[in-house]
Amino acid sequence: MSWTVIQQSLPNFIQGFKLTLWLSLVGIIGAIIVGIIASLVQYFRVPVLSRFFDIYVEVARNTPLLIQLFFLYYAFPVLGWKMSAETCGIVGLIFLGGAYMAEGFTGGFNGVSKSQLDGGRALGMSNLQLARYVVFPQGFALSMPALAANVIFLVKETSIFSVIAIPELTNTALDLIGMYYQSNEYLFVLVVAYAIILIPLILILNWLERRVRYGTFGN
Amino acid sequence: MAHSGINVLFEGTNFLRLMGGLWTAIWIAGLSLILGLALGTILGMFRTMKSRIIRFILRLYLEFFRIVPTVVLLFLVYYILPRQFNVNWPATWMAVLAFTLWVAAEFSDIVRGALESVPEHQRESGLALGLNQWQLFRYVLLPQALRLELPATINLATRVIKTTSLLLMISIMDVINVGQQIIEANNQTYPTGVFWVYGLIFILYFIIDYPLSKWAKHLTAKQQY
Amino acid sequence: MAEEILKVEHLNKFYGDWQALHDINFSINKGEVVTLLGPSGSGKSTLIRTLNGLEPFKDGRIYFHGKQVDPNPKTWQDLRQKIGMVFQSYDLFPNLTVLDNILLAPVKVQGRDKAAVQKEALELLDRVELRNHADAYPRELSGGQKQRIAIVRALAMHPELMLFDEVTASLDPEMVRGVLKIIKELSDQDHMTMIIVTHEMNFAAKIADQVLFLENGRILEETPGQQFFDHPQTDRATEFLNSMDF
Amino acid sequence: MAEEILKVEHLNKFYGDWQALHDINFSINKGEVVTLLGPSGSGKSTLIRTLNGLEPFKDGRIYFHGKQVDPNPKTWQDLRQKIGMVFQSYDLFPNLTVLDNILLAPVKVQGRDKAAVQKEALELLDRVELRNHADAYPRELSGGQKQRIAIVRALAMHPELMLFDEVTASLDPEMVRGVLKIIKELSDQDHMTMIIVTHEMNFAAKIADQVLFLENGRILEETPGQQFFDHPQTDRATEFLNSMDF
Amino acid sequence: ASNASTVAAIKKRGQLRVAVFGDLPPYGWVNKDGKRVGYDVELARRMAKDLGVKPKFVQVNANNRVDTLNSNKADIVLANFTVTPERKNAVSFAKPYMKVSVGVVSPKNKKITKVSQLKGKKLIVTKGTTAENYFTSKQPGVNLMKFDSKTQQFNALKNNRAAALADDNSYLYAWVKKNPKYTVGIKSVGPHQYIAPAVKKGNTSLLNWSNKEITKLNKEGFFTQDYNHQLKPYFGSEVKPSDIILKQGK
Ligand SMILES: Nc1ncnc2c1ncn2[C@@H]1O[C@H](COP(=O)(O)OP(=O)(O)OP(=O)(O)O)[C@@H](O)[C@H]1O
Ligand SMILES: Nc1ncnc2c1ncn2[C@@H]1O[C@H](COP(=O)(O)OP(=O)(O)OP(=O)(O)O)[C@@H](O)[C@H]1O
Ligand SMILES: [Mg+2]
Ligand SMILES: [Mg+2]
Repeated sequence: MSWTVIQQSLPNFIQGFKLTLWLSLVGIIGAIIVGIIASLVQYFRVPVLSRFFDIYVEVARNTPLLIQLFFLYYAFPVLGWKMSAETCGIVGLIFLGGAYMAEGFTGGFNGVSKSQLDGGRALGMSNLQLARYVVFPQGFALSMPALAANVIFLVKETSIFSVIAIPELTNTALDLIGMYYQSNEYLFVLVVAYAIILIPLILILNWLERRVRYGTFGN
Repeated sequence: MAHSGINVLFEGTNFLRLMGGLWTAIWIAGLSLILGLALGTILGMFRTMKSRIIRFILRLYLEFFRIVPTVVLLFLVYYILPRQFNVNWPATWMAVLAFTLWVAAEFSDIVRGALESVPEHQRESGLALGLNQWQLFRYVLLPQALRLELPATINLATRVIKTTSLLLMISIMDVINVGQQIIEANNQTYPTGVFWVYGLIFILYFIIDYPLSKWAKHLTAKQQY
Repeated sequence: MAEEILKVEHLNKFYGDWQALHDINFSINKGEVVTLLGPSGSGKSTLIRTLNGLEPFKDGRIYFHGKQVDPNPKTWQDLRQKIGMVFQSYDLFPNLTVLDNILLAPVKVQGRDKAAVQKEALELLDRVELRNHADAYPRELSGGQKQRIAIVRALAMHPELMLFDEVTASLDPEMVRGVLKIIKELSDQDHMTMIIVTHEMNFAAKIADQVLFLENGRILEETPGQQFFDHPQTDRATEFLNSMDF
Repeated sequence: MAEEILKVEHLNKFYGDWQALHDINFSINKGEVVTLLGPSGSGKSTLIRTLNGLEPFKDGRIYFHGKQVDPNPKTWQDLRQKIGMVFQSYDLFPNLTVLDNILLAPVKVQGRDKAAVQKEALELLDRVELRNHADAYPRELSGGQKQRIAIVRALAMHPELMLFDEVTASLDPEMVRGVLKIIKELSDQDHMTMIIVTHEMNFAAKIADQVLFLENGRILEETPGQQFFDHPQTDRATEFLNSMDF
Repeated sequence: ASNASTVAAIKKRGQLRVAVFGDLPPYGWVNKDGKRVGYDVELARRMAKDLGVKPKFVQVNANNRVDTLNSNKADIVLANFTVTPERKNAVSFAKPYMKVSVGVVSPKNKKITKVSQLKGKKLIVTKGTTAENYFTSKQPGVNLMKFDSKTQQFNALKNNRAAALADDNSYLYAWVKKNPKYTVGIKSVGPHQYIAPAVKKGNTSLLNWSNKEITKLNKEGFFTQDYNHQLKPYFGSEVKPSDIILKQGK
């Protein structure tokens, strides 16, 4: 293991690091938004739309991101629909992540106990009020563990962006290995870089999960 | 337009070759799952033991696999093992190794969770009947845990299958790699081949994973009577 | 003659193919307390939930103040502001304080003035001896306290009819008394009209103006309160009463 | 003089720094029924669990048949074959049929002949009127049925002492009776030695030879059965008994 | 296991493990019948034959050619591997069997003819190629898009994801013949270089054998045959054998 090799590679890795962070951030926020919309639509069984989201969730969850990206990046242009690599990556991440998030939120919403719903109804709440004051706050808290797991999962999935030439962390490492052949050093930096992103993230998410749970249910 | 391009799939032995590639992915996934589940069960049992050191080490093991993306894991095994440890297996076996260790890590957590979620009073009533620790584990905890963990295990299996799509990164002739060869070889005759080949692979993965995740959902729903 | 608040006619209720309630007929007048008794699974909860629109029904009619209830979600939602209900499960919202639990429906659903409702809520809390818990979260309360809050929460809507479904069934024996006391006061002091499902026979004997005894989804007998406990009309009711004390 | 089965001397039990049981002393003779009464949180469960080794204790001594119990897991595991216990939660193993639930411990732990145990198990099932449910799974049974099976399961070990911790507390009122009837029979017909925690005062009054009244982890009074219910010695016990019926 | 790739070991095993491309017509690829063919592949088969063993192909991408050797996955790389000073530090090259330099291909209607035209524009390369190395170190003003495989890079070019694509001119010639809308606007940038077989550092046994083998094959004109079989059908008229292969015969 050579420190000079590592040092020389740092500027490249920092670029990749920033890109990984940025793409994850945008992808995850997008996925959460899509997930919330999809799960609310599914929860209230909105006609037609909920059917559409059912299909979307199944397709997105049951196919690999890599193939989704290949499709977006290499196959879509054949149909005359072209997006930049970054856009493809983000769209892919949101496509996949939205489905995972939807699953998580749906699980949370369904976990709100029937007696809570009855309690709300018995107070004369409309469906919208029920959603706003009962289902959403409690369901969201219940889905925190799934949400946290999905966030971690999506950050890691950005490593696959490498296949569509987005110079994020993994791509940077592979590229450097291809040019200078110091695979030990580059892979080491790569693992460390992911640890730097993910360890604090895991800790923050754990903390947040406990806070939200406690704030809502007191345990 | 794209309509004629579908024939690229049936040109020569293309379809068979794609199926062969799919088979490679499937047997790697299957074997890794079998090995990983076995190892994961043992590790999961250890993780409910009292020894803090063992629990800590196994926790570290799990967290490592939580942090490192699977692609990176494949590269680690592929590049580092042969050079640092002189392990010199074909890439497919390297993949099996990487996947097995990953599955074992994830599964150990599932097993631990399931063992811990067997209600405390089940453990106590076993004790009250005079069962010893092993009998308690064998007749009470494990059978209940196995039932509880089945959906999560199936979901893990679908993830492993999806992750086989990364095998092309370490030059394994999986379905995507074969697909790329076919796209390249038929570039001129079928300019839209890329659409159909990736489309087929997309559908193939869906056909394998969809029934599995449906099954897992069904089981989960059943468990929440 | 006393004013009729609620009347049920020929009510039949199905779960799928299975009939849970058979031809239910009864009515309740202002200030009256009706107690539903019967073995487990006899349909008491089903009936009381149907009266609050939580369970849909196909056959039969329900009248509220003499006006037939059109069984659609909107009508029920409005009606539920006049019919309060408390359940066995502590159904306070865990993410809101006691006071917010009480204020939510009057303010958001009925659109009443928050300050006014708050003043009233505190008075009600006083009455159930829980004023100093106004800012607590449900998790900080015992089961008995939670049920008392649930009753206050329902009362804050100014209901004309209260429905209680085994509100003491999940409570520690020593907690039961405080909750029942409040319900008794509601009857004695406020002359609240109430339909009560309970397994506390002593309590039922003291409070019931009228007893409906159910079995297998049918009303087996409808008897004035004390009379039911002294001389039940049917053998089944006699047997039931005997089984209730060891 | 009657044979002493169990004796407890100066038992203190801590959860962390907090003392759950204070200087507990009592003994139980063969054929005797001791009932533990007291408000929620007074330490009844803690005490009865300690007697079965489910809770470790530091201070004090427990004697079984006059022999001091060495409080290590192995001793307890052997002893538990002689001390049966039934809990509030239906604790049948959900993955085994009723019969397998009963056979598990006698066959695997005690190593007895399976055919013989099975014959006996079926007789016991007959006695609790559940023979035709031998091949059912716990989930197919009602709560009352499950508790009756749990009692049979403990009896199949041929215990010399039975511990019951609020076995009817989660049951529907009508189910309670069947379970209590069996426990009463165990006392009347089999002269089983038993320690019983219960909130059913009528039942306790009928079955208890001796009552231990606990509060805050202390035995406040130890009084022969009927005497406790007619003339409790302490004010706290009087108050407790009053609170139990409305 | 470090000397598992000596000539003796290969003969004992009965297998020569050769790292080749799988998606690079006409050098190393899999044809419609699923058979490995190409200029490199034909050379591989011949070398195996001369060793008296069977060839076993290990498919690689440009960026894992070195590691395939170092991690003992292959005995020899015959994957259009250009000799560069950096690579010499990592592996041992035998005598070259081909000439090459980096070329740039672009659409005919937006032809790129000078490197200066690429300033600020996107250029496609494959990771671990000499083209990547050259543009990274010598032309920092060009925005590189780096891909893993040849399939991916050419598909990206066809999807107009960049102004041009840089790679070894040797297969750009072949590619434009199949894709007539494109042309090799810059035939050669950077230094003229050579392609040679590579073995793991320290494997002198196989290195010496390969050197002798290449000399022998040059003498008997093997590469002319190989060129005619594998390359000629894929090249347009503008390419001559002498652009690609070294001097043949005595
Ligand atoms: N959602 C439902 N779907 C199908 N059957 C139901 C449903 N809810 C209740 N039942 C059935 O309807 C019958 C009456 O149930 P209900 O809960 O009204 O009884 P209950 O008299 O309130 O009993 P308990 O005293 O145990 O509360 C029971 O047989 C029950 O199994
Ligand atoms: N595992 C534990 N850790 C800490 N404190 C405990 C634990 N188990 C019980 N306690 C405490 O010990 C005290 C006695 O509890 P115990 O369960 O013995 O009461 P109980 O008399 O059985 O009450 P109940 O009638 O509600 O069953 C309570 O204050 C309880 O909170
Ligand atoms: Mg009910
Ligand atoms: Mg207790």
